[in-house]
Order: sequence, then structure tokens, then C-alpha cells
Amino acid sequence: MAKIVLENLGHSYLSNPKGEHDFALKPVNLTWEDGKTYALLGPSGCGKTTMLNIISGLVPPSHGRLLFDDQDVTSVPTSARNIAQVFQFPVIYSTKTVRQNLAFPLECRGMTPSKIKQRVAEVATLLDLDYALDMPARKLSADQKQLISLGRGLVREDVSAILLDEPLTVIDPQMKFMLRRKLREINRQTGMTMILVTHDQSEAMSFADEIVVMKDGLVQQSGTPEELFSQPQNDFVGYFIGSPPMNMITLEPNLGSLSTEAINLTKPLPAAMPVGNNVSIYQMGIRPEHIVMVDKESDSIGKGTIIKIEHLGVDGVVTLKLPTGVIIKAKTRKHTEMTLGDTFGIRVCKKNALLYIDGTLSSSLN
Amino acid sequence: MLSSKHFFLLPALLTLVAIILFPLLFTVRVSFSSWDVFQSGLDFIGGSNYVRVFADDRFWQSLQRLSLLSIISVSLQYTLGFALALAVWKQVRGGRLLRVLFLIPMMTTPVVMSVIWRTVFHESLGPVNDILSAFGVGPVPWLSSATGAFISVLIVEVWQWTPFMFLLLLAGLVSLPKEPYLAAAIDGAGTWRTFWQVTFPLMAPITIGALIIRLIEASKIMDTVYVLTSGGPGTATETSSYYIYIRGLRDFQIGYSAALSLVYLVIMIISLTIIAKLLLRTLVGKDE
Amino acid sequence: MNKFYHTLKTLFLLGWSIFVVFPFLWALSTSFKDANAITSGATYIPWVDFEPSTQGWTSLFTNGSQGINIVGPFIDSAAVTLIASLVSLILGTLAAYGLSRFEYRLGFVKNADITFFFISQRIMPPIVLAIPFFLMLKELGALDTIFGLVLVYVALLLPIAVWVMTDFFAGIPKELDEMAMTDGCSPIGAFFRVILPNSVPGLVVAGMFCLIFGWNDFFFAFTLTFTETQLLPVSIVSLNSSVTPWWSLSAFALISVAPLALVAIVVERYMSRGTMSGAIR
Amino acid sequence: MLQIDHLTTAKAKVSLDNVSFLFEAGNIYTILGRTGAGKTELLRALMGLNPLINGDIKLDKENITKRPIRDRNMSLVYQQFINYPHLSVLDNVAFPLRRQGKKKAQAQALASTMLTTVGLGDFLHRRPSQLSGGQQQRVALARAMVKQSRILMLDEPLANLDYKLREQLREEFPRLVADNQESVILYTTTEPREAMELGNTMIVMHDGEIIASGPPADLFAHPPTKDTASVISDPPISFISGFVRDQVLYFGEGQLAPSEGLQLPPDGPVTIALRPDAIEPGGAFTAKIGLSEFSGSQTIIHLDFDFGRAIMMVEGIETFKSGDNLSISIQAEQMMLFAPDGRNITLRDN
Repeated sequence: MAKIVLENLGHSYLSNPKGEHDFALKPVNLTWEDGKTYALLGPSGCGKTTMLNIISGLVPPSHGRLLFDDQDVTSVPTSARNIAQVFQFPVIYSTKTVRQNLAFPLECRGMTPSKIKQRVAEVATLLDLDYALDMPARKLSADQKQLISLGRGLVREDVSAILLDEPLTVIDPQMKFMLRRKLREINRQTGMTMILVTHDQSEAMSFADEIVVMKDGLVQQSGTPEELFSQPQNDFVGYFIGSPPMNMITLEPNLGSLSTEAINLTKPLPAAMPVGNNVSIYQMGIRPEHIVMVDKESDSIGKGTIIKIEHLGVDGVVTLKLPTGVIIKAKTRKHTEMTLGDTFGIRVCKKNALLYIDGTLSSSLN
Repeated sequence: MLSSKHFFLLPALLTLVAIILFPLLFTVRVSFSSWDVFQSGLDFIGGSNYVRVFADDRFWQSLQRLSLLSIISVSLQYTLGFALALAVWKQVRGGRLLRVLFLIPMMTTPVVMSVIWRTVFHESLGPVNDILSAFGVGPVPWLSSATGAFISVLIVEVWQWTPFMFLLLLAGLVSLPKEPYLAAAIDGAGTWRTFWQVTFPLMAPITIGALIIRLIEASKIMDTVYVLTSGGPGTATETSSYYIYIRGLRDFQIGYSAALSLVYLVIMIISLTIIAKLLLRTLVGKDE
Repeated sequence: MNKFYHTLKTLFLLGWSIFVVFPFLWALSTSFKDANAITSGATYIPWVDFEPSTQGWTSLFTNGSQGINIVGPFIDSAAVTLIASLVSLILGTLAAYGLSRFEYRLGFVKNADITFFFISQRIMPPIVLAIPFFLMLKELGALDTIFGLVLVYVALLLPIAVWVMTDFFAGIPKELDEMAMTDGCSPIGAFFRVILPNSVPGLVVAGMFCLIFGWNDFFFAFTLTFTETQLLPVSIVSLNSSVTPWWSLSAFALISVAPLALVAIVVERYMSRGTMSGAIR
Repeated sequence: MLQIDHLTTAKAKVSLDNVSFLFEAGNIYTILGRTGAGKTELLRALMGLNPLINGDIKLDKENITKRPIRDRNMSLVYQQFINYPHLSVLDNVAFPLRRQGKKKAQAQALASTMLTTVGLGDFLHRRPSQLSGGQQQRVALARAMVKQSRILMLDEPLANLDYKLREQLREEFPRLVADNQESVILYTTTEPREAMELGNTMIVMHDGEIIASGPPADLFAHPPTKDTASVISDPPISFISGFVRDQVLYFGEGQLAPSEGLQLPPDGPVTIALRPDAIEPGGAFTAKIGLSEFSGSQTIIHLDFDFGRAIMMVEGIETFKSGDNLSISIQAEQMMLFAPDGRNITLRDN
């Protein structure tokens, strides 16, 4: 087990990168602590797979260093890196039984049979695979095969981290929930660092202690799920984390402050920006979860009429049209009591209305 | 629906049946006749041709020889073909060129190449013995001794058909997924273990297909033998097909050769089916 | 260890390359020899070991006792192979598509049995068919003609086309034809408008195999043709059994083998791209 | 307008078992079910791709059970992004129009309009393989819609897309089919949220049968059977066995008297169903925290009771330590009861 440090780590598939655009992964500094769970999150082509391949040793990075417990492993081959990996499609040794699959990594390392037997038994119990130990591995279902892949990592005592490359893709939806819980429990019980690659923000949010949000090869923000949710550093993170995405309402600079007709909520104009500067775009970001709908007569910062109600089960998403035509979404559990055309007052706690200048969170003013 | 599905299948099926069915039925009929040089035409002599087949030692010996030859040559082709495919699978300098080069022998006409091989193996004027003599070996009676002739045929077969194995196996290798290899590297498996635990099992279906196809083709071997050794010396390299050819088209014992052909065909179908089943069971672990 | 493996691999590749090339080089060298050069034992390099002569090559284009004209057999060989390959490819592709997409049933006979029937034709030793073919073609008046040989070669090549194309079609998602049908195509229309344009790699591989096996057949050409129609393999063998002019033999062999070396380049391209994976299994 | 009666397909791993339904034009029907519930089989049977051993399909009173696929006036979008690989994006969409006999220019004009609607106006001359997954699925959608067929079927069209793309297309979908009045739209999915968001009518399938149908909100609030409740609940609904004796509900060591929110059935065994909103922190019951995870602004807490497992959802992001004990209350008005045969026997006063 180890601390993992990415030191100015970047990668370009071109031998001679000219500019930013030539990097599949733009240089980044990150530190991952031992024993925690991490998620690399982003749309396809964002560089998350490149980052994973660099950590696993499949791709040698063109820039920077990778450290495991302060040891430079940048040019160490995969087999010597002490990592384990679970792939999108289950990888098992099809000619072997479950027991032989689990024992394989230890056999390769020349461990004594008695020690192997003991480790395999321990891991099988942890994974609830005891009953299947003597079955041919190829006969198991996809989620059980994924557990075997995981188990081949867990039997080893030298593993620094387990990499999970979209491991839930081929799992039946109803099994996903269970497998995700199992992964968390194993992390708790073994203290093994886990790194999950995914495009699914809800999967990342529920799995990871810390999430790295990526886009176009650039790390957009890295932080706890709570930070990403309540303080998205830019409009992309606001969009990518949370469903529905963060509402972005454009503000007009006038008379020394930023405001909009739509909502009676002003922000002080940043001193450095002269009035009338048309280059910058000012936006207020509000999470749909943070919009409180109250009776239209009561005290509020604005009014909206319901133009759409989506039932999502326990929760619902309500789309509101403000008098100026601005459309925002609110998440509520009272959707069943609402009807189209109703008008509500809107309240937002001041700390939940964030100012973005040209898409970047302006932290000093919030 | 009915008509369109038949549009696809029927032309080929009818053509094949039309071309094959008459000869096959005719062969069955002829096998019950005594058609030969002296008595041409279809009479009926019952199963006496078949009785004769079972007492024909030369036929059974040729079958034994054929089995030995096919099994040895196909095993060699498979092993060498797999080794070659593995060697040029990953990037090698001049890989493209090597691949084309390794494919060429299967594109060449067996009888034509056998003509060349005959000159190569020529005992006094051929280059093989010339080169061997430089090492103080020989002269080796390549085509005039029983063992020499058998080995010559084997060498030519391996030269000609290893590329076919190479082709099928390399085509299989390039389409293998990457993940199992990364998993094996992570598990700490070395080259040897990776081959036996990952490559070989993944290649099992292709292996079976390739072995069966080659065994089928190898069992028909005749062109090479005809040109290279004419089945000799004596009957040392006489294969079943060649023996049937001698009986049928040289001695003109049409009736008897028809019976030989059919016995041979039945044996081939049965043994190839058994081999296919065995391979499936041992390599894929299929239970049915 | 790694270095050891690498050296072993290089040696193996080198050795095999020499083995593959050797007969060709020998034939090339021999084709420029004359009777003296040959009877004085094995020699290799022209000008150094022997005085080169072009008689081997010129004889191939000369008629009469001094030569064996290769042009006729070459054209006959090409005609038979191309026509038979084309017919087999067309019929085989249609049948393979049918077998991969529809269910056929005739008593206890099902798709798998029909496929096996096609492919099992390869098990049939040529000798089983030779005599009846002889009699059949004689009946049809097609003995010693290109037409007769094409007929026989179709029976020989059809199984290959069916084998390659069945596997290829199995790799094309069924949804593609279904989609064409929902978009208004008849089953036959779906095949021609959608499946066929997407089958080029399979067709190329199947076509190449047909060409190889057609061009290289000797036995049927040997038993079913005599003088009017003569294919390359047969004429070289007849050359072989006579006075054995090694120089002509070698030149002849090289010419007859050359066209298919081009095939090797095409096959390699498809193999490396991985497009053959669907075509061969 | 589309009437299906007793549709049954040959026994297989997944097969239809006596499925009947009446679909009305202008509606969007979402068909919800787990993998293997028979959703795809239903669509394929309607299309004529899977043979029926029994049943009739009637379109506008006309029996089309035996009609060839191409004359059925239906279109289908697959889960995999399938387009014609050899045709450009424009020709892909023009393909069905050309088969309808339209002139090339007219077909291409219509196709190009439809592609602009789905947001691919700039990609007309690309090959499908040069597009991203989301774009490929848009092409497939455009090809299905351009025909303006009576029945538009979408088989888990978003299942293979990235999370955010899925969200975006889900958002756009109502706009794309907004002016549809004459046709029936069938949309299958495994995700309850998607089914509830997109359909005016939700059909729940299980084991090859339709087990419930109706407006999504109603079905969610009052699932007629235990299976329905289980299929349409995400996060999963928790079932706990209990029994009623003398008008008191017993489960594990807990018990509950009837209240305004929940009346109790006569004595006998019952299954208690708890959705996350039926459990709230603070109260008489003690549970051990198994695991807590975040989902948007909420925290999902997996609870282990002495009588079973359940899930609770708390607004806001809070850290709960696994292994700790937590006192919770169970909201009778959110609780549902099911009879041993699976019927919903929840009775409330209002």
C-alpha cells in the first residue's frame, strides 16, 4: 500500500507536442493518500483512461514523474509496480477454476502452497466466493467474474492500489448497486487504495472519497464529493457533477454591482473589472437542489411559473420559467403536489449562489 | 419470405449437388462391379470388391503411412506456424516484408514446387548434398532410400503448408484483446506462463479450426508424392490417394478402386470427426 | 534472459526465411544454366560459378521441339481459375448469407448440417471423383475443355467460399439486415444494398483462397484434360517426366508461381488489419 | 390504434407470455423492466423480427400479424449504435425515404432537415464511424423518425451512452417528438427515472409479461404488486417480512399500530416495503450503519436492522460512520404493505 504522487505528470501521444492541444493529458500535480478511494471522472476522450494507463504502466508518460511512496516508478514496468486492475470486461483465466484464478498471482511470485491456500481462503470469504471456489471460472456471471479479477489483486499483500476501469459497465443494473457497495466494504475492511475510472457522476460521487474531474486532457477540479457539489470551480464541473446540472443565470454589470432582472440577488462587481467591460461573462450558478420553492405571496427573491414537472420517483425535477424568460430547474420532493402553470416564489440561501466570471468560480466574492 | 431464403441457398446447393451427386452415386454403383481393363461396364458382383479391400495389405499400409505423414507434418506445421506468428506478431523490424515472405509458399503450386524440390534433393547434382558435403556429411540418398524419401516429402509439406497455419494463427493473434495480457503482467506472469494461460486458451478455437482444416487437406496428399517420389522407392511414400490412383487410373481397376475410395472416405470422415471432438474437449473444455 | 529470447527469435526468423527463399533462389539460378553447368554438379552464382545462359527463359516462348510454349497454358490456367473462382464466390456468398441468416429445415437436416455438407466436400479425396467426373464430362462432351474444368473446380472451390463467408457473415450484426428491412428493403434487397457493400474484406479473403486453391490444383487438370486445354501444373509435370531440361523447368516454375506472390501481398494486408478475424475462425 | 392480443413467443430464456395491450396514437409509452424482462422481445415481435407462436397485432383495426417487416410502417432504434457503415450520415437518413420511392433530391432534403433537428446539420457528409457514440445514436434516431411511421420504437436507446450524454438526450427527447400526434412511441429502459421522466404511460414488464401500466406518478405512488414496486424503485426498495395480529403490525422487534396514514389488514403475514423516504433520522428504532454514500445533494445510508436491510436518504451531505448505531423512525404514511401473493394491500384513510 502506498501514497501515490503525480508530479507534473502529462502525456502527449505525439513525439514533439507543439502546444496545449497536443496533450492527451496536460501536466498535473496530484497526491493520493493511502487507503482512500478515488475516482477519475469525465466524458469519453477526457484523458482519464490515459491517466489510468500511466499509473498502471501501460503508457510511459512523456512528461513528469509518478511516485509510489516517494519512489520514482515512472519507468518501472507494469509487473513490478505492485498494482492490481479490474477491467471493463471481466478478465479471467478461462481454463482455471476460481480457486486457481485467485492463486495464480501468488504462484507467479513463488509463494509456498500453504501460504497460498490461506490467502485464497481469506479472500474468497471476503468476496463471498467460497461456494464457487471449485467451479470453472468461465461459468460464473459477469459480476462474479469482476469479483475474481478484484480477488486476484486482493490476494497479494504487496498491492499499492487497485485500479478499476469502468468495472460496472457490463453488470446488470440491479447488480450494480450491490457490487458498488461490496467495493466500498472491501476498501473499508482492507484499507486498500482504489482508483475508479468512470463517466458516471453518480457512481463517482457514491464511490469515492475524492474525485478528479477531467475534460479535454485537463484536470478541472479535484476534491471531495461535497466540494465538487457545493463549490464547483468552473461551469464544466457545475454541469458535470449533479443531475440536473447547475443552473447558470447571466448577470448584467451595472452601477457597481452585478444583478439580473430575473432574480433579485446582487453580487458586488469585482473591483478589477471596469464597468462596461463586454469581454467578461458574469454568471450566477445555483444548484437545482438549493432552490427552495415557497408560496408566491411570501417573501422571495423572484417568481417562477412551472412549465414542466418530471417525476423521478421519490424526487422530482420542476422546470420554472421566470418572468424574464430565464428557465431554471429545481429539485424537490413536493413535486406530486404541484401542477403545471402554478407560480411559486423562489428562495436561495446566499451562500449557495455562486459567482462565475467567464466560467470560473470567483471565490473572493462568494 | 419462403422464396427469398431459397434464393440465397438453392443456387449453390443445387450446383454442388448436381456436380457431386452423380459422381458419388456412380462411384457407389461402380464399387459393386468388376469394371476393369478386360471387362468394361457395369455388371454386379456384390460386395466382393469390399472383401478384397479388407485383405489388401498394401492399402492398409498406405493408410498407416498417410496417418503418420499427416499427423507428423500437421504437428510440425502447427508448431512452426505458431512460433512464426508469435515471432512477427509484435512489431519487428521488416515485419511486413517477413509476413509476405512467410505467406508465399502456400501460394505456390505444389506440383510445380515439387519439380524444383526434386532438383534440390537430387543426389549428385542438387544443392542439399553439395552443402552437406561441405560439412562432411553425405551423400544422403534423399529420394532413393525409404527414410530419405519420407523425410523429403515431410520437408516439402512443411515448407508448403506451414504458411497456411501461420496465416490463420497470425490473423487470430492480431485480433486478440489487450486486457488479458495486461492482467497477466499485473499478476506477475512471465512470458511462459502468459503464453500458456492467456494466449493458448484464447487461441484454442482457431487452433482447432486450423488443425482440422490442415488434417483434411493433408489427408489428400498426392501431388507432391506423385512428382517427388512417385510413391517410391518401392511403396515407401505411397499414400492412400496415390495407391487408389494407381489401382484406378494406372491399372484401370475401376470397380476395385471405387470400393477403395469409398472405404477410404468413410474412414476419413469417421476419424476426422473423432479428432475434431477430441480437440474440442481437450482444448476448449466443451462437454458436448 | 530477454536478450537470449531475442537472439533465439532473430535466429529462428532468419533460418526460416532462408528455408522459404532457398528453392526460389535455386530455381532462379538454375534457370540461367545450360546443360554443362547443370551436369557439373551444384553451382550457385552466375558468372562466378557458371556462365549464364538465357535458353531456359527463351524456350518458354518458343514453339516446337526446342521449346515449350507457356503462353497457352498460362491463359488456360488463368481462365479456368478466374471463372471458377468468380462463380464459386457468387454462389458461395449467397449460400453463406442464407445459412447465416435464415433457418432451413428439410426433415432432420438443419442449417448446421447443410453447412457441414458444403464444407465436407473438402474431405472428399479427388480420386473418389476423378473417374466419375471423367465419364460425366465425356457424356457432356466437356472433356478437355475449359468449361468442363470450370465445372469441376466450382465443386472444389465452393466449399472454401462458403466456409470463409459463413464465418464472415456471422461477424456482421444481424441488426444491420433487420434495420434494412424495417427501412423498407426486401430480404434480398437488404443483402444487396446493405450487407454486400460491407462485405468487401470477407469477399477479398474468400476470393484469394479460391484463386490459390484453383490455380494450384493439379490432379483434376491432369486427369480431365489432354491436349486442347492444358493448365500450367500439368504442362510442367509433363516436362518433368521427359528429358528433364532443368533450366526450362526452373524458369517455367518461377513464371507459374509469380502471379500468386501478388496475392500474398493482398492477403498480408487484410491479415494485419485484423479484418480477417471475422473471416477466419 | 395499435392493438396487441395474447402475444406469445416460443419458450426461450426470455419469451413473451400472453401479452395484450392497446396503444393510442400521440402517446409515449415507456416500457420499464429489468434485463431479461421481455422488453426487447416485445418490440421485436411487433416488428416481425421474432416469430410469434400465438397472438395478433392489429394496426388501425387491420391485422398485420403476418405482414412482411418492410410493409409494417414501423421503425426501430437499437441499443447499439447501428447505422449503415458504408453510407454517409446524409445517405443513412435518406435510405428509408429512397426505399419509399422518393426521388434522391427530395429524400436528401428531408433527411438533411431531420439531421438539423437532431443537431447534426454540420456532419452530413461524414461516415457514421467518424462520429462519437452520442452522435451515432442521433443519426439512428433521425433515420427512424424521418420515415414518419405509425410506430416508433426505441430499444434502450441511451443505455450505451455516457452519463451526461444520456442526461442531455433525455432532456432533448420530448422536443424531438413534440409534434408527433399520429404515431405511437414505445421506449424501453431499465431505469425507472428515465421511464418516469419520458413517458405519459409507463408499462412495467417482468418475466415476459406486462404486470402494470398507467401514468408514471400513479404507478410509483401505488404499485399494484410487489414485483412492480421492486422494478420501479431506484434506489432499491427494501422489503421486510412481518405479520399483523390484533391490528398491530409486527416486524422483528418493532411494532406499529394503525394510524391515519396507514390502516392495517386482517391478521396474517405481510411484506413491508420501505422506500428511502419512509425512513427518517431520529426515533424509536435502532439501526447499524452499513455504508453511506453521496448522491447529488443527498446522502444515501445503508442500514442494517435486526429485521433486515433498508436504505435511507437524507437531504444534504453528511458523513455517517459505518458501524455506528443510528436511531431512526419509520413513516407509516410512506410505508407500503403487500400480501403474501404480492398484491398491494396498503390502505390509507384519505
